Amino acid sequence: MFEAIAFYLFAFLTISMFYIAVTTSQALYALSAIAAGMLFISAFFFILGADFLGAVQIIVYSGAVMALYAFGMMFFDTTREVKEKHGNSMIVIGLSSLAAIMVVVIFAAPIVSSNITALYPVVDGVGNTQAVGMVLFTKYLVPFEVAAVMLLVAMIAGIVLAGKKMDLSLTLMSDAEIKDLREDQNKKVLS
Amino acid sequence: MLESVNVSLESLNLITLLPMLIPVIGALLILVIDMFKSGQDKSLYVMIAIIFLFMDFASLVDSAGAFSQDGTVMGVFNVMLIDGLAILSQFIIVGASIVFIPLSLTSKRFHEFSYPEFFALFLFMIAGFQFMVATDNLILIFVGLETASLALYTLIAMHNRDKSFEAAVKYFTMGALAAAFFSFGSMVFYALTGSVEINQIATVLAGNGYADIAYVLVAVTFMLASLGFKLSLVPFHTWAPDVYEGSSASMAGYMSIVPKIAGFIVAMRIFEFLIHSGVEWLEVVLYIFVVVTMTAANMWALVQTDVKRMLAYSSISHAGFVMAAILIGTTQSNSALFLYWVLFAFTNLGSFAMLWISRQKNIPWYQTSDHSYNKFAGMIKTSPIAAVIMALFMLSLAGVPPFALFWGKLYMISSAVNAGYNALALIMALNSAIAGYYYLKLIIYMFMKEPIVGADEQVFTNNSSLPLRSIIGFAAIGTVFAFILVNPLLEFITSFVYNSGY
Amino acid sequence: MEIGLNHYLALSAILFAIGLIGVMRRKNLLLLFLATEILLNSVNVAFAAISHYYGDLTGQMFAFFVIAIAASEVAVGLGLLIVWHKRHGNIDLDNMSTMRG
Amino acid sequence: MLDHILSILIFFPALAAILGFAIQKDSIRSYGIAVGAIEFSLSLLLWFMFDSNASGMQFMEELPLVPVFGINYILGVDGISLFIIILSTFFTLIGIASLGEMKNIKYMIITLLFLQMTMTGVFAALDAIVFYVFWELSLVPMLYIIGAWGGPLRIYASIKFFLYTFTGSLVMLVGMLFMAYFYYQASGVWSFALLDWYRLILPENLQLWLFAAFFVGFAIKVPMFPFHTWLPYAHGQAPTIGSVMLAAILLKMGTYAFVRFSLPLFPDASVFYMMPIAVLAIIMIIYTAMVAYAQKDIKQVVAYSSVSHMGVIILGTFALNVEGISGSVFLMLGHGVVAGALFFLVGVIYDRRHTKMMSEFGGLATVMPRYATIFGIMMMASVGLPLTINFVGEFLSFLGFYQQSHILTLIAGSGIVVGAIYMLAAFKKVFFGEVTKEENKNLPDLNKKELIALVPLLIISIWLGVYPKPVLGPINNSVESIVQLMHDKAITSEAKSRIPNLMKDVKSAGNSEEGAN
Amino acid sequence: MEVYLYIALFAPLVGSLFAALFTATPKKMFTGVIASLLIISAFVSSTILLMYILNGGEPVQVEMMTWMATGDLYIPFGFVVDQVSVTMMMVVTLVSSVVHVYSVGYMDHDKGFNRFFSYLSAFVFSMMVLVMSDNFAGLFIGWEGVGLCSWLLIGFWYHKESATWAANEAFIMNRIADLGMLIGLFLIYWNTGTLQYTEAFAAMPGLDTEILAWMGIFLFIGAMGKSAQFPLHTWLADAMEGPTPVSALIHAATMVTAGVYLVVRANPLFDLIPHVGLFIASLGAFVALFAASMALVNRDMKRIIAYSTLSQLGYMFVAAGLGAYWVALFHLMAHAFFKALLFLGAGNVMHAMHDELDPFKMGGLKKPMKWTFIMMTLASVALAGIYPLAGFFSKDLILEVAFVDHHYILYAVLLFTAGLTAFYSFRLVALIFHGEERYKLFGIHPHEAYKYMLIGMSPLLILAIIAGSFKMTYFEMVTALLPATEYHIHSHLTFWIMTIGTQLFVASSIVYAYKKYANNKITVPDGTSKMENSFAYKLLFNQYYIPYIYEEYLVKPYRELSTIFWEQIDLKIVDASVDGIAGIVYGTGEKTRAMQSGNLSTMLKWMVAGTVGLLSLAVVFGLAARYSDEIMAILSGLGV
Repeated sequence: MFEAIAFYLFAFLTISMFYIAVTTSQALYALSAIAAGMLFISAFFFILGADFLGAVQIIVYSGAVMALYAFGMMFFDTTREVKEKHGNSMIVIGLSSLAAIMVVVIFAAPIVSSNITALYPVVDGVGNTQAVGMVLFTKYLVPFEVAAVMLLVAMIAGIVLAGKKMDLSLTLMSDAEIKDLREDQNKKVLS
Repeated sequence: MLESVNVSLESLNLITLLPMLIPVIGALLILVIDMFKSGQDKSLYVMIAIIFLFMDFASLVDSAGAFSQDGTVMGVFNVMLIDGLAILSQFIIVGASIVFIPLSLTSKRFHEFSYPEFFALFLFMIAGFQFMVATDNLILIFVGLETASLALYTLIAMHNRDKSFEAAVKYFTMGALAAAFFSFGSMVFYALTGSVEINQIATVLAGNGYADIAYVLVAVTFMLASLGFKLSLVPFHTWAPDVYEGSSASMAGYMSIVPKIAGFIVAMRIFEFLIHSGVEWLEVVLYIFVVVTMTAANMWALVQTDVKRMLAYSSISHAGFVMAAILIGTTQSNSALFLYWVLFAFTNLGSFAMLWISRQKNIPWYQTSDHSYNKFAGMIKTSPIAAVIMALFMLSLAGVPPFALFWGKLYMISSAVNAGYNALALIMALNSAIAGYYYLKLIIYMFMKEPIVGADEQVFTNNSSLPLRSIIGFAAIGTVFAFILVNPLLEFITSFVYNSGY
Repeated sequence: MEIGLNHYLALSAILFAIGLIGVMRRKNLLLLFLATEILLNSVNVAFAAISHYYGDLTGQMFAFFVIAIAASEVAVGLGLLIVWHKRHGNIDLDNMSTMRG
Repeated sequence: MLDHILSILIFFPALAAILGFAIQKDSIRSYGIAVGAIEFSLSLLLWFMFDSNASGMQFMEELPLVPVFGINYILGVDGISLFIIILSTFFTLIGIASLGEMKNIKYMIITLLFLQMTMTGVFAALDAIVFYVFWELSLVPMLYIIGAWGGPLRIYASIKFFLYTFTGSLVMLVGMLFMAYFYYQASGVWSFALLDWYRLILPENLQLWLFAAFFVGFAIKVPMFPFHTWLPYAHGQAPTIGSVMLAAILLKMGTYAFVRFSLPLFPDASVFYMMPIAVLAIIMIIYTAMVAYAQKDIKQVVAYSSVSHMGVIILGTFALNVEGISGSVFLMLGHGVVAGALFFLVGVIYDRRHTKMMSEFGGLATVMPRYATIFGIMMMASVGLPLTINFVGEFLSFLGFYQQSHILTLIAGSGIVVGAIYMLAAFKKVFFGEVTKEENKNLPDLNKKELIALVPLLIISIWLGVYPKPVLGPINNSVESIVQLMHDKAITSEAKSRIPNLMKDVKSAGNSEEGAN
Repeated sequence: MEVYLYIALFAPLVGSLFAALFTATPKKMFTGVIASLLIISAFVSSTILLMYILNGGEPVQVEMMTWMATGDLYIPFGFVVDQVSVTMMMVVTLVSSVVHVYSVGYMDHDKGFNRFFSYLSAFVFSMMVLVMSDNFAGLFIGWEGVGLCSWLLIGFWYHKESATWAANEAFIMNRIADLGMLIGLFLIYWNTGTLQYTEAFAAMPGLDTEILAWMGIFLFIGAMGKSAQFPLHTWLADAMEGPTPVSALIHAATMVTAGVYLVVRANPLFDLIPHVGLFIASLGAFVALFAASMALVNRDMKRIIAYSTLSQLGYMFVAAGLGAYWVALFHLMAHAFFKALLFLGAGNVMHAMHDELDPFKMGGLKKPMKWTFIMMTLASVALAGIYPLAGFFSKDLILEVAFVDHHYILYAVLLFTAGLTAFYSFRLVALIFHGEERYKLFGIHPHEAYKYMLIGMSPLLILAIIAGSFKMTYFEMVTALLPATEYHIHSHLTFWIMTIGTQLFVASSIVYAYKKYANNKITVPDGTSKMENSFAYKLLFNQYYIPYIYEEYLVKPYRELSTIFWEQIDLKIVDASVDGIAGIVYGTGEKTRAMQSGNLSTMLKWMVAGTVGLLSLAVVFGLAARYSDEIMAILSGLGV
């Protein structure tokens, strides 16, 4: 019973938060709504016993990601009302609700083959974090490492793209201009 | 309490990771070199990248040898899956990358090549693609895919002009949506089977006789949307022309080959077993996708005024053509996919490289875009050899024998014929005929029109340098003498595909 | 009333649909990226639920990697937006259609 | 050397063409003539070494190309292909020799040499894929010739030519793949070798489909009504040499392919489609002859006359007996010579006046008597006067088809009447009457270069009209073997009865054997 | 003997080629002389061969070389000199020798002198091939060859529009007939397996009569074209545009009789199908009358003679059709002599009158052109069939044949025609040579032709007079090959009544003609006289409006239909549909490229839309699969 109440409550909250996030014209509202929605989602994780995931959700999502977004928002100066030209919103609403209805119709049906044998079962008496760690560093070691590479890629990408060097474009400069530039900057910027 | 895990090192089969690790190490090496002494010339990084890619290639040859002896190998807690498909596709990925990377040694300077990070990201991207094809675990596929994609978005943006940013943003945004689709699709598969390994999924689904067909279809739908984006199937293709136009010609050529073969491998792994299990829905849907993608992309290519954009649409059309292999799903068709893609790689890299050497920094008055058709008017008069080579690539793309792509088309259509897809075979043939028109258009501009008065005669080789010319020469030789290549390739590919159970 | 897996799946689908609304409706790229986060989050909910009901950790693993991916995407996406914003002073995608046809 | 003479014939001009890039512009003509002469002598050597009494393939060469998929480089000639090859080398030679002054003559000669390669390849190939390779490849030089040296509509014409033919041949390719697949099913081995396919007996309904697939490719090439509309454009816009090669050799690829592929592979389908195709052929003969009559441009007259004559060739081919097929093969040569010569002749006045409108001329017989004489003789050859090369072919074609249908032959035969009408009318407009136009009064008569091209053609068209035996003999032998093959392969009783059995002596023995089986 | 055969055959060819060498050069007298000498040598050879045959020699047969051989077909260049062909050879070489000699003078001032002899000799060669061939294919070579030469010679003065038009008309009409001939050949080949005369004829009696009838009909269609039988007759009159020696040689003596020769040569065939023969005879009789009627009022000297030729050809076909092949051949021979003479005479007149053709503008020419007058008069007498000239023996014989075979209608027609013949012949003679010298009005000073031309003509004159006396020799010779039917009217009384009656009838026609036209009152008609306005006159003068009908209802529609085929069907339907398909493909691309708006939001929408579309398909399919049992139940409940 408690579970049901919690489910419906948080379901209502996340849905409304996310709905606000996609409809409001105030960027700040949207950001706050998303952050709140993510927190509520972590609540689901805790309900479902995925404690580790819940913690990660709060730290990474509500913390790091949202902080990044907030920073971006300030950088882009979108704190005030966002003016967006909306075309035919019927298409948007129509497509989305159609998608939702379709999927829900399917998902309303129980999965017939529900006697699934768990490959990496949740072991009683073991903390979720510990269990997750166990699986993560055995079975999912490779994806984990690849994810590390991915984060490295993302970091490099972020640095490169946001870096100062992107401010002038060699692609658009003629050979003579590049030559001048090299002399000016003493081969600092360019290789 | 958890039991401690005892794993022997042999059972991990870490050697399976070697091909992916090499480029990662290479990338790190580049970063480290840059850290110690920045401001090195790009040729250093190009050579480092090539060396590592060759090492990668060598390790692939090694695993190919191992595969032909022992068959499919699983590794590292059965996450890695080194089967024939993985090896073949990695050959294409690494091979095409080796051919691609010297294209950065242009005579003109472009922004991205001034970054060592460009080459590091490039190698990371290759590793990402390699991971993507060398596993049947959806998680690893996803992570590999994202690694590669994020690197790719950056590489495109690093060209550093408005169009390339626009291209990168478009690609990125749609890619994010596609990633969401992928995860949703995986989720439904997981909900159905409790597993995210394709083999396991197939086993479970077969075990219960596809009782939850509706769920399966939802999962397939989202997977199709996601992979359709990667493979640029209509209507998920809309990024392709813009991204090709926005990125540099060499990058566009690369994008038309490598990400797609990775996508095809994943698609093959996911859809093949469904097709064989008699999911008629998928068969019908794929049929529609194949036909619509081929035909519509051809029609749009007809009306383009820019050669690179035309080639973008033509790449979409080729992807649709090759998608037929997955629909047909026989050993022959899957072999045809690889054969086609190898030959397509030669031709398409060659033709994009031709665009690349004719790249100017400033667009003169008579051109509306980087490579608008009238730029090439009368090329035979000013640079005959370049014109002949370009024509060669166009003819090959059109499927005129005996140039490379003809053999691919031949084998592909033959596989359709053999599997009883008669109408499909005919549609494929007729589409080749439609495609003939736009390839011909370029030939007509080059050979039959007069040069524009006042045009720079050197424009066609503006950007050329020895490495570029060598690459083009290599591609041209490959295109012309493909008929020698076809037989060994076909034998090799067929045995690998067959032994992988596809 | 027992809350079953289907409930969570339905919730996930609805959240996903909301995300789709956002993706299609938003013209401001930053807000559009926010919408993609919703999409990924909705999937995470479902993964956690399935993991719970099947007693299997794989779902949590997947969700974990999805979060990692989402974080990486933010870094790259924001990087792109910054470059664009430096040049054009806006991040409205309607200003981003020089290539067409 | 003799073992590989066909390969040499094919690749020598290509190699020479590549080397030709290095030749200085002023010397290229001599180079081209030298190469053409060597090629022509090689083809004559081929004829000399050819065993006229054998009916099978000679000078066979085989080289694996894609053996996994049954594609091999197989070459060979029999009496049917031998002479078309010789004709093609001959036309290349005189074509190059007679080239007038034009821009980029170097590229023109190089292109012609490439074209020579593809033409020889098509006629010497005995593997379907190799055949297809050369078949498609031949489009490219032709595309360039029309598109780069043509008239005002050259680009439209060249694209139309290329795409139309390309589309048709892709359908044909699908047919070939089906054929290979059926062969694979029957024998368990992949093969595209024609001689292997000859041994395959297909059920009738498959034959019908495959025949149709091949037909599309061939019919567009021929070109048969209603697929013929690319031809007037191509001819109308092409430079003289382009029209000559197109009419003389390239069109023959289609009819040759009918004899080489459609008939022996699908005997029952050939019989089944005989009448519809004959009707199409009759439409070609009469309808296009009438269209030719309505033309105002002399080159278009000759172009449409080509279509009309190709109709006769088709009719002869689908007579499905030795007389008809031999006749049609001979007519291929005849039409090649005559149409080629006519296009050369039209080119002569075009070079002088830069117009092809008949109304611009008149009374040329007075001004250019030698030209008028040669034109007249060639016109009479085209009309099919006895003792000219075309008569032999037309006579035999009609004669052959008469066995199959009397009434259709009678209708088709009216081609000799309507053919005479447009030709004579055109001749009258151009050559007879008073010279009215001032520009025409001082036109120079044929010069040496033009005579080099025309006189040999003149001699051939009379020589082979009077004494066709050296050519007709080998053709006959090969055609007999094809007809016998068709008879043996035919499964329906109608086909058996329509296609004559040439082994009359062993007929009864064969029948009893069949009965025993 | 074979040497003579080859000389007879190839001497004209040599002459032709020799003359052809000089076509581009100005007139050279020696080309004419050498060509004439070569023709004469052919004549001498023919005479030697004739003597040989007359002396009972075996027919000479040679096979020079293979022409076509494929499948079962074997056609050699084979030649035979037998009784029939030697007769034809004599006629051909003799007349052509005369014409050659004559032409040397006639073409004296023409620029195309050399060319003329080249053509003329080529014609003789073709004609020799035609008559000497021992198979149908060889016959066809000659058949087409003479057609070609006829085209060249009619259009000899190619700057004249009318000449080239007539040449084309002649060629095309002949082609129509040749098609029939060709079909006849095919029929013979597929039914007898050969085209050799002897073997084919030997095989024929074993064939179905219907097939034989078709063979006969098709061969006769061929003959109709060459011999200008109705309805393919219009070209002959128009062919008079050619130089007059050509008309004499080709359109009177030799080529037009090829049709008769064909029927005679194919007598074993036509003997087997008498009903076809009867048809031929009837058509011949009709043409005889029909052509004669047109000659009555014509005002063109050469055309009158041409119609007369046509009429006489009708006579020959009557004989041939009724099985009297030797009679037909005999009339052919006799006719060749006097008709050629008549033409050559007309040529003299034309020369004298500066190419004036209207006899009404002449008159009284007998004084300046005495010899021509004599020759033409005698030739006309021979044509009219007055005893003892050639025409009497040959033409009266045909009347007898018709009578003896009880075809009285034919007989009556022919008899009547004989009267007409006499009338128009002498109308012409009277108008040209008698009466007032009307030519003076036009300022012409006529003069007699060259001496050697007249001498050259003399052999024809002699033969026109005495040819009848060879009748028995001839009969004995040819009946070795042809059916030797003798046509004797058993009752002597009937015979004499008929003969004398005919002679009287003819003579009175002559007298009438003279009376009407030889007086001094004749003026150049101006279209006002009552006769000229009568319907019958107009009908005849306009050749029964047949050329008009052909022009209106055949030529014009053909031309219009051609234009429609080209402009409406070829360009607007066939070609337009091809371009249309290409246009549709291209247009679809052009219209749908808007999908790529370049706006990211649109792109995302497309992606979502694609997914949702797939999803709906999935749901439909999934639900259908899930509830398949229920759906089946409902459907079966509905009675589906």
